[in-house]
Amino acid sequence: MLAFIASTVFCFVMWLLLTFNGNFWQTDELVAGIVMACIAGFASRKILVKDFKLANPKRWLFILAYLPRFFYEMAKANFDVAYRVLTGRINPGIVKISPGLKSDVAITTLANSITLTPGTLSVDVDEEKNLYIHWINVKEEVLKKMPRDYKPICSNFPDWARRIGE
Amino acid sequence: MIYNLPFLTVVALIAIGIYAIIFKRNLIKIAVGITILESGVNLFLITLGYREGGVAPIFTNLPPGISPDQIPEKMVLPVPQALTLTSIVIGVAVLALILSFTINIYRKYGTLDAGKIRRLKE
Amino acid sequence: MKKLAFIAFVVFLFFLFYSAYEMRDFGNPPSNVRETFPDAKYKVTMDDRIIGKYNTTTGEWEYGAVEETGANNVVTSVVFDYRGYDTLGEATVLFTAIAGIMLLFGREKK
Amino acid sequence: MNPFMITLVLVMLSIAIAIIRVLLGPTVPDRVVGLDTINTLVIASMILFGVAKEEIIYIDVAIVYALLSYITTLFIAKYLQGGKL
Amino acid sequence: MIWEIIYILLGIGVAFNVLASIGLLRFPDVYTRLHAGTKCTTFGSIFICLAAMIYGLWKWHVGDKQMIAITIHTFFALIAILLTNPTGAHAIARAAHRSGIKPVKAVVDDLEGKNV
Amino acid sequence: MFEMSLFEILIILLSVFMIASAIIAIWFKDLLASVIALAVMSLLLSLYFYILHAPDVAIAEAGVGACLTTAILIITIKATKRMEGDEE
Amino acid sequence: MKNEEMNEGKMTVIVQTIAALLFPLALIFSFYVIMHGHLTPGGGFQGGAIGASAVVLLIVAYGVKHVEEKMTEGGFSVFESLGGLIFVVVAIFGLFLATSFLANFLVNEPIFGKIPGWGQAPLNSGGILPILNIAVGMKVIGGLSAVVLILALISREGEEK
Repeated sequence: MLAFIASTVFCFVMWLLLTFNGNFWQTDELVAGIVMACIAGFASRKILVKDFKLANPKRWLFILAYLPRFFYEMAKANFDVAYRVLTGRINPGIVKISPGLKSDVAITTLANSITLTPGTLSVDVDEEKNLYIHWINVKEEVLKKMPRDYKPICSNFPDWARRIGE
Repeated sequence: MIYNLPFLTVVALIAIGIYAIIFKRNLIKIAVGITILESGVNLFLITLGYREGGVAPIFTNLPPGISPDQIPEKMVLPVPQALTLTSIVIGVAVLALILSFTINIYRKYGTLDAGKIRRLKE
Repeated sequence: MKKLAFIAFVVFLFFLFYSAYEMRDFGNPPSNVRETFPDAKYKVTMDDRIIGKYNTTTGEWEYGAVEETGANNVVTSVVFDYRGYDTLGEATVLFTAIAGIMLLFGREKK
Repeated sequence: MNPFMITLVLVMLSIAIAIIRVLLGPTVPDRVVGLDTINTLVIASMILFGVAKEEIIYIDVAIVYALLSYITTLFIAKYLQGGKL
Repeated sequence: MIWEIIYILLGIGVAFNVLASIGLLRFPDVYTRLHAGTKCTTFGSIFICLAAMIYGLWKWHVGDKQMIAITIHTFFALIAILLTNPTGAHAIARAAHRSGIKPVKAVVDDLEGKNV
Repeated sequence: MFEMSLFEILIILLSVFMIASAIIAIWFKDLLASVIALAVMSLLLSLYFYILHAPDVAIAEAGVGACLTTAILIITIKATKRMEGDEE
Repeated sequence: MKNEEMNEGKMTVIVQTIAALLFPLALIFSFYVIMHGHLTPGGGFQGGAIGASAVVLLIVAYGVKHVEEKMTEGGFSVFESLGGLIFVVVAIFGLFLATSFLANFLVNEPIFGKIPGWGQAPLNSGGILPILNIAVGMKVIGGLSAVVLILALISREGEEK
């Protein structure tokens, strides 16, 4: 029941955003929105809502604080790729890191952030939630010890993902 | 203005589709050819209805340059669009039917070659 | 047999290109709204009749899809109102396709 | 002259290069990468054309593509990685 | 003033898009091509969407009330791009590795032999 | 005036791309690559509809061509076999 | 290591999470397109195709078996037939209440039949067009989802043999 209400609220907010056209919403739009959001929320209640961790407003603040840093890393990533496109200097490899994250949301956030940040691309994830990363510029000091240190690969994104998702 | 290049595009698409239907022997390739042919026909209908410098035939949120006075000569023709709309959904239904028959033929004869299937029947 | 098919294909291709060459110019559909619309009503093509005309002095629609069906999207009013039978036939085709697939594979499942 | 239209033509040129990758790509994943790139570029060009013509209602098409084009990629990836559907 | 901002944003966006396709052409194997294709097109599309959003906001500010819808709908498209693009890249990379494509010139491959 | 000529350039480029991807789709022996080229063609066809001011048809082509056609074709290839031509 | 999971046909946890987030988004967008079919580009066909694509997204991310436990193709077929029934019933109402089959009998009536002016329009305009849109939308969602579901099931059964 709580899951149904949560997904309905999500769908209704999406409907309101989609139908906004400069003025306040008319009554017919609101009524149709509530009906449609109920149907969509009923259809997606078991898939969308697995736990209520993201209902905590603290996590939303973390996401907001995370966005500027993420965007900065992304800009750096693009100049990195531009450099490599123009010079063709690559030194690739696939490395394994163990960030120690448990929840699905956290590992998804981490993997998608890794894909969009400098020189890294998440290739696979196994059952213990270890990530396999294709790294375009492998540094020598990481290769020495086997449980890899994730600091040089994806600076402190696992900490952010832990704060957001767990 | 570009004389009638979109019609030539339509002709090229239809020719490619018919080439695939006639000369290819793989059934899935024939289905791909049918899809291309259908795309060409859809594009032909839409191209017939295009009017130079027109807007879409929708009165909600028109662009600011259009005044109500000049509407009938500023709009793209709506009837070909409606026909195309019907055609697209029919196309995907027919494609699904073709492909399900293809799966069935493969199960029965073990091949996708149109010529061999005809020979197996005798 | 294959040679015959090839000859037929080339003839058909020639026919297609010739028809594309003889086609009217792109972007000028044959409708002369401004001259014929207010006076001679029967000369107007179907599309102009459907798009209609807006009377700026009274602020209302004179004729056309918006006045007759009340929908702002002319394509939807063509699909469901003027050409409603087409849509019914399309729904029948969809239903028949699904019925065909279910007849083909229905026994096999389970 | 509208800056959005000029940008649109430039984006079309990069679509051309991606089509060359679809043509050349030695393996199927290479071609899928080209398809994925073309997806994003087409979304961008749809937004650009809608803004250039100031048609608000046109942006909906771009949303549809942004939501759905990913399913094609997933299907091909699922075929390639083997296993059952 | 507003047009200069839009010019700069559009310039950055189209530069990264062209760069992405050039990288797609130049890199040697599928993983590095994914680097170019995913990162650069996402980044370029973000800037193009930002230009569109700023244009809509400016029109709204000037007095065209309904143009705010351009901003919101473009924002939707942007969110969808940001969610789907890296996930698609991940799916392709995983499928490529499972179908047996080795990374070219790899110095290390931890994933090798772990699957299939 | 210059904008109209940009529009013409757009239409010419799109026509060339569509014909190229259709030829690619017919030419490949690998059916999976052929389906990918077909998806590219459907994408460009939707963009063509879009710039010819038919957003209704563009949405329909987007929804059908972006996932349903490719999904059905790939399911069929998975149920049958991948390569054209030589028999097993 | 992951053989059981591969047999179930699931993709990785990242794809599943994003699919779970995108499914309600695609569904609500599909309803938006269907409901606003007479105002903005869209309508029954387009919204139905988008909704069916949302179901296809679930099929590809979670596997056919997992989806088939929740919604069977018989259910989709019933849904589709319901849409067709609504369409025909509304059309026959036009025959009885107004002049002909499929006549737009609700236009100019107080609830649904407002004729919009220039520019913006309310949602409750268009006579019977919104109802027909919803009917066709149900039909297309049910039909195309059922097609893809049946084909995927058949492909899977064929591999097991």
